[in-house]
Amino acid sequence: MTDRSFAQSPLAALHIDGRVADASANPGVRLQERRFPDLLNLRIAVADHAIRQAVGQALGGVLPHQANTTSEAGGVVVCWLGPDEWLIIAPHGSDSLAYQLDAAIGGQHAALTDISDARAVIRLSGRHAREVLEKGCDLDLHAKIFAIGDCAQSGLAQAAVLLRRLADPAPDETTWEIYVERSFGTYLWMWLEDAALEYELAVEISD
Amino acid sequence: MLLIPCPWCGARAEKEFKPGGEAGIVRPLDPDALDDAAWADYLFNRANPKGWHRERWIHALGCRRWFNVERHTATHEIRATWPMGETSPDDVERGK
Amino acid sequence: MTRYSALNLWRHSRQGHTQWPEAWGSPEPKSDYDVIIVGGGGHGLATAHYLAKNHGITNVAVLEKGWIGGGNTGRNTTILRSNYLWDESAALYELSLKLYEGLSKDLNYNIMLSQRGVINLAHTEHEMREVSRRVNAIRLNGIDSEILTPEQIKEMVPILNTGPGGRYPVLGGALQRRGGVARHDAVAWGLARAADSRGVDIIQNCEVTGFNIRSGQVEGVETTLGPISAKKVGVVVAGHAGVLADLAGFRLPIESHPLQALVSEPLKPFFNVVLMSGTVHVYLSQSDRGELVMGAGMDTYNSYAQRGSLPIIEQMLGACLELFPVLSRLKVMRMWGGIVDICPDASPIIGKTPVDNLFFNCGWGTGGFKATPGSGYVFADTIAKGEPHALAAPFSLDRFSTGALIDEHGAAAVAH
Amino acid sequence: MSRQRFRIKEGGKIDRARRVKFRFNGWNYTGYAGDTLASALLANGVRLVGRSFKYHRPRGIYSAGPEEPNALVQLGDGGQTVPNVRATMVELTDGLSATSVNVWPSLRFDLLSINDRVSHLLPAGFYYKTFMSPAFMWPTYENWIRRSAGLGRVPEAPDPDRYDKRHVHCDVLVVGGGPAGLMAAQAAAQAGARVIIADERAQMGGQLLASSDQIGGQAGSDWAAEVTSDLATRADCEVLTRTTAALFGDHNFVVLSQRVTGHVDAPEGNHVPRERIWKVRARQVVLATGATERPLVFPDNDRPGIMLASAAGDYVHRYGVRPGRTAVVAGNNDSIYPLASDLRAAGVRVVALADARNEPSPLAEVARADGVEILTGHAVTGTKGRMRLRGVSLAPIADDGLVSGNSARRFSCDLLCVSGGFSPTAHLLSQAGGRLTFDEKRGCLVPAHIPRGIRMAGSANGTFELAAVLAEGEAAGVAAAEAVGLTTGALPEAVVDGGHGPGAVRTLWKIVADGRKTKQFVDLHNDATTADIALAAREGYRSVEHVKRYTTTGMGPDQGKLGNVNALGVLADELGRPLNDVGTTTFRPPYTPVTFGALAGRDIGALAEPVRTTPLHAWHVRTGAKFEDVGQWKRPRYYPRGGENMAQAVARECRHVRTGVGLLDASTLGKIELKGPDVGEFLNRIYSNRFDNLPVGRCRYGLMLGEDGMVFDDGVTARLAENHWYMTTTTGGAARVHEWLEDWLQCEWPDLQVFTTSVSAQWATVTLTGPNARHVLADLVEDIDLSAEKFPHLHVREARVVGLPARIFRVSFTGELSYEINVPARYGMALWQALVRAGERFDISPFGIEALHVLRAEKGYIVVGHDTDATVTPDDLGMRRIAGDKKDYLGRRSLRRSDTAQSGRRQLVGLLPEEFVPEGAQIIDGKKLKTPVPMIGHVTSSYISTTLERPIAMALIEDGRNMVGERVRIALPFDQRVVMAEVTSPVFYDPEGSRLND
Repeated sequence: MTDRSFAQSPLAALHIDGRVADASANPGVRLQERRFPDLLNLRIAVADHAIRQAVGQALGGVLPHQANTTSEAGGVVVCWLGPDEWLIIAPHGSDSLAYQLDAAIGGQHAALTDISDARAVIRLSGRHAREVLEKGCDLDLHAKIFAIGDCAQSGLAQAAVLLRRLADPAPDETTWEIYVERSFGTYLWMWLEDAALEYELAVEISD
Repeated sequence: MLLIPCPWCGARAEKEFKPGGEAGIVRPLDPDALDDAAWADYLFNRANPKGWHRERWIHALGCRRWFNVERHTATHEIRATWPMGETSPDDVERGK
Repeated sequence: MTRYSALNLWRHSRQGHTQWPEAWGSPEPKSDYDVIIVGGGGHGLATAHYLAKNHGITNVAVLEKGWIGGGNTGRNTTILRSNYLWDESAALYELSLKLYEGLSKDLNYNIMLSQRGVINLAHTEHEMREVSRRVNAIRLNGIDSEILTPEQIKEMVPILNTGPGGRYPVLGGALQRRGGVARHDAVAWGLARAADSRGVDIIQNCEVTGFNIRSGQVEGVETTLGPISAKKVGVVVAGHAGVLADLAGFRLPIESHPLQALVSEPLKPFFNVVLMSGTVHVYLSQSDRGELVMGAGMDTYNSYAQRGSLPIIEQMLGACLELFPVLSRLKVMRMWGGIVDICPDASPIIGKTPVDNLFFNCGWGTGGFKATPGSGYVFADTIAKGEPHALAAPFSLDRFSTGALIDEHGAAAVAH
Repeated sequence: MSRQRFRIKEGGKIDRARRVKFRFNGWNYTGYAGDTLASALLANGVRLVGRSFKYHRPRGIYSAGPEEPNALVQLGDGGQTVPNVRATMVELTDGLSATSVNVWPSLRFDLLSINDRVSHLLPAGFYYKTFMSPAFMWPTYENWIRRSAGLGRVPEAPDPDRYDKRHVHCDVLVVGGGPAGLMAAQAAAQAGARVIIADERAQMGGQLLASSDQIGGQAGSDWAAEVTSDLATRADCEVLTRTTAALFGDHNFVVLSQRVTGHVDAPEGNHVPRERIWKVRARQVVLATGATERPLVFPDNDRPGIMLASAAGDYVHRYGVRPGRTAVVAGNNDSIYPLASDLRAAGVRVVALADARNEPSPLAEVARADGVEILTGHAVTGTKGRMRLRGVSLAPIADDGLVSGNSARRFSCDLLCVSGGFSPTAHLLSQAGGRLTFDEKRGCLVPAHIPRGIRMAGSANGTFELAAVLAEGEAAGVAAAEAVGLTTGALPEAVVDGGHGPGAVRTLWKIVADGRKTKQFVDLHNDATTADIALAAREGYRSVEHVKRYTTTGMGPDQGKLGNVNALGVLADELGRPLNDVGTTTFRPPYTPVTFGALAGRDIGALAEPVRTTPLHAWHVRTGAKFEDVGQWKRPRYYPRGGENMAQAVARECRHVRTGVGLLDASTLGKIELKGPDVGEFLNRIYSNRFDNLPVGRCRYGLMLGEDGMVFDDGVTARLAENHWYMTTTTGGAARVHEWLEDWLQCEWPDLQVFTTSVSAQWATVTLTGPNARHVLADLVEDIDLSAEKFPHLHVREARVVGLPARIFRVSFTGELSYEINVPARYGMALWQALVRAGERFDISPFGIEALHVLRAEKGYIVVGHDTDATVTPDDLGMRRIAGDKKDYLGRRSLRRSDTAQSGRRQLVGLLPEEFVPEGAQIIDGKKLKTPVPMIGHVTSSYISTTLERPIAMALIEDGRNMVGERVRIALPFDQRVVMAEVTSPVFYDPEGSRLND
């Protein structure tokens, strides 16, 4: 295990913690970097039900087969990315998960790839969180259409993203996680700050 | 701006997609057997109808799957989309 | 033909301008012509004009399905230049620019040629390298072209954002001083009037619905006004070449795409060159009426609808404001799309087809307007003699079989 | 400061408690909150507001809405000035300042009004007929034309304001907040639909705000306010005022443009956008866009004081303004009768009402009872007054529009209200692909084809009577809701009082007044007259598009909202054909002009395009690196020390690599993992060379070709395990190559068991290169033996470097011993700093891509896109050996085409020029620089080689490989000279490769 203190998050250059001080008292939007989740990209051929089942079991449930949905078990979230592709999101340090999944695949044709360092993850919440996303994203984010637990890949501003809707923190608030290619992270954060300005913005300490 | 029904993800905005030209162009199994003109036909010549057109699109910002689209090139109406390798709903109906 | 001149304008003003003759006639089609030109756009009308003028062939009909000049001739951003990389293209476009330089006089119709200079910006080292290669080649081909420093560009275009910290720094650019703009409608109308005066029949609202082909040889066309026979048929239908080829029974290496453009509300003169930037996909000039005329990238899918997608426009205006921040409060007055025929190598196809005596001139992509008289000149020659004009020969259809493509992707204002 | 002499004592939707000060052409005025600039000017008695485009004729306020052709002003100063704003659409704010456009030196004394005097020399298209000789004078003429054209001025400073965009989705979008739109929105919302209703004005209500019509016993405007507030309280209903639907795109995509600030009660705050674009994707659209009143075309129909009848009603009812003291009302339909009464009620003396129809209207009684003189079968045949209207002539009109006899009667007045009937506002329908047809009875173009998913309601549909309008609106809302699967009950029936509509219209396209040198304007904005249209038709410009372009009718900022239909009618008369044969022009978006800034949104400045940076970026910045833009990436170009310039820094960096050790951030390389049993076979097809025989632990350079045989990317691919491969691509090719692979896997070879996953961002890549590279790395690496025997060139190892999990590739792009060390991106900085520390004793130096280019050029290594363009084959690059002929691969067949296979193509060679030559310089055939000069190739790369202490270059030259040893000429056309160069192999340095194999 490498010393975590060496590690730099994708948004390290922004010195996000230094921005916390400027926070508005009554923010309509809150931004936060989610640092170092474990991310595994998984691919299994559409017809390979057996492997899919085995991997699903190893994850403590089933792989979501419905487009743009997620499943969650034991703190591990699996997002549907495509008919043969998933993103597994686990808390930092879930190293054994990859071994378990490898074992479940057992040398058959599938691809499990660690992409924990390939994404910046931004959490966006608040009364106006949805409006901020709507400024740069074509998806229909209405609560009835994009339900809690849903996910979707799309474009946000000029970046490709995976959006995931988390539980509402308050009755009139929504929370979203945005996964974006690491090198676009700084750009997207700056964009979100700019888009959120009219609603008053608070930057929160990264978790 | 088109609204394209991805066979997997449902209707999404055109911005998420990229077109790939005429559908159903199959790479010759034995390119050496073709003369230059036949090879050029595969390589460059394309149906370019003003009307219904079968074409390939990829849901580039979504599930990254290629699929087929039948679209009218004058009205932009989309009649059907179906996954790569499957038969179009139209052809299924006609028993092709 | 009544000559157009200031004196005649004054004379006619005394009769309240009620005695001006028709600029061109509206004849019924004859049953038979030496040559039928399908397509009454700039290229088709230029072909007819040069058939009559250079080759004495006047038993010619131009068949136009709508109104002349109504296709891409009337929908482009009117830019003229001949700064192409490869010898073959440079020769063709330079012929065209030279013809443009004498066209108002030749046609006795003011096409409002304005040689105010065309600047291509370079924003990266890679683009500077391309600029250098292109300008060197163009100069050696005897065509005017210069490399500009950012300071020189700033002097010519003071409102250009060349400050530090710009997302798209201006590292330099290329300038063709003889490049510029012309009034697009006037080009079509002037050519029509000149061709008409030499006896060419210009027949509008006459759509070609088929070709009469016997033993591999074209003998005429079917139209909405009935069949018309002809010894030779030349097809010049930008945007619809694929459709006509289909009627003639062959396929072309062409896809038709929408290319969008827009104009702003009219403003007092503030911008006196044509400016293009390939990196950020925008090109613009200010018309004599004061409108800013702008073009952008091409929509990437096949379409015959004369409209495109909003993201192209949004991207173009973002790029425009990055280059010219002071234009932010201007307004888009009108936007539209033209249909452009795109060849794999971004060069046109001129010449023979698999059908004898049937000639095609197509695939001009985004560059058709600037080629109008040159295209007509070499196409008329090709039709008249039955063999490609020397400047047209490299652009024959068989280059797609031999592989002798003329890759001009870098030459367009927009990367395809 | 003048008093508001024309303000009515009571009434209007303005807030009389709030006075607003403003300036116009340097004079101070006051108005009220709720005024537009136009209404406030009228309230102050200002009639002359602008000059026309071509003849610079005096013009006044003609309308009360977005169709305004005359009252265009320049708003504000400096960076916040806005050109060409319609005074009718500007809401008055305190301190607002406006000036007339296109006047010089002043509005009253405009020198270019000379154009009006010489207008006989300036008919439509006059410029096509003249200015041709002498040719050298044309630029002077052109300059004169340009300066007299144009309207407002471009701002002098960048725009300080913000603009915003938002995507929204809804079940039903209702465009237009008049009676039909409000009913439609109400019906759809009641069914539970997600509804957006947008109206371009400050308040919902449309014509209800400009009339005395009643609904359900209350004033129409009160009814509208009630419905609006009900809609606004619903959760899934968005009510947008000051919001114009500008563009109707494919599949019910509608662009709305909202003015967020610029009015009295605008939201406050620094970050509030000035305008917001709403990009609406609606399942159903109801177009309740209303109708625009048509002007009448008669001699001198453009004087200040002439306005649309509906506009006069608007000013009276909405703004409490009397648009004049003494009025004549003229029209061809019923709408002028209630107006006459309304004007009277407002204190305007109505001296005459001219109804072009011969049959008296049933509504005439009220007006007559009010003492208005009613002249049936009469029309306006002339007007008087230059800077403002002084009087009009009314005369009986025959069926063909001819003035019958000398029976004109003159009336003194300062206001003439005209109504030529109503044109449904069908711009959006037309943009959506709908079609119109002329309805003789209703005297207007009505929808004939309505595309699916769109419904028309109210006067936009040619339905003008208020009761019918409301019913149609409701029906449209219900139908739209049902179309998205919702059911709805009926709304309570609304009883209507008033709202008669125009009744039967007598279409009268123009007044034929013979022998008079007056102008009859069809397009007020562009000064196009009936004579212009007649001239166009006479000269053969008969297609409606030709007429439009020849006369410029409809091409001004008002998009022909007022003039287009009249122009069609005049043309139809001229050609003697029915209007439907003449056809209509296509309405191009936007419906009203939209700001550049709004459409650009926040994609400007620092956010114009993403700036992509590597995990090491902060270090480069700290160290003072100079960056180069490579696509969206910022890559260090060089790292100057002290006062070094680029050449000095690059030379030093090169020396470090050749003699010591250097460090390069190569993180931008594309990286793709490939897994599966068929990867070897797949790569065989993708790359020109063979890969299936690559042993585990090895890597190999490969060329990728398009199917046209041309090189499009290159890179090194490693086999990490039997079924696990790792491909690298060029920086620019990363996304393209991944898409290329997936394209072939998904569409052509789905039988191949291969998965690809992009890991470009997963790994930070650091290249450690130079003779001392091994020594530096040896201190940090665990687990593996770095010796040349155990870890030779073109091998890959997994190891730990400073405790970090790493993949190390022995590949070299510099020609020196090199290690490409990959670690998870989060540790990139830790690795880099460790290498810098460990390298200190070897005087390690970071180097940028400029030095890298010099080093690779010394070795003859190509950069795709730099030494190649889209015309270069492997053989052209001298790489035939890695374009084998044994197996099939993408592009292979194309290499056999007759032209592609011929000898003597342009081939890559090295050059030893006598002095440095610029990249892009052409190599010429022959000695002379007399144009055209035959060219045989060009310089692709050119550097001063520090190692060789001389300039070197790479070039593509015709038959170049057969010219090795010969001397060629490189042209420098700007200096009118040539530089000689010797053709060599492109490998200048260490051709045996002993250093990289070390």
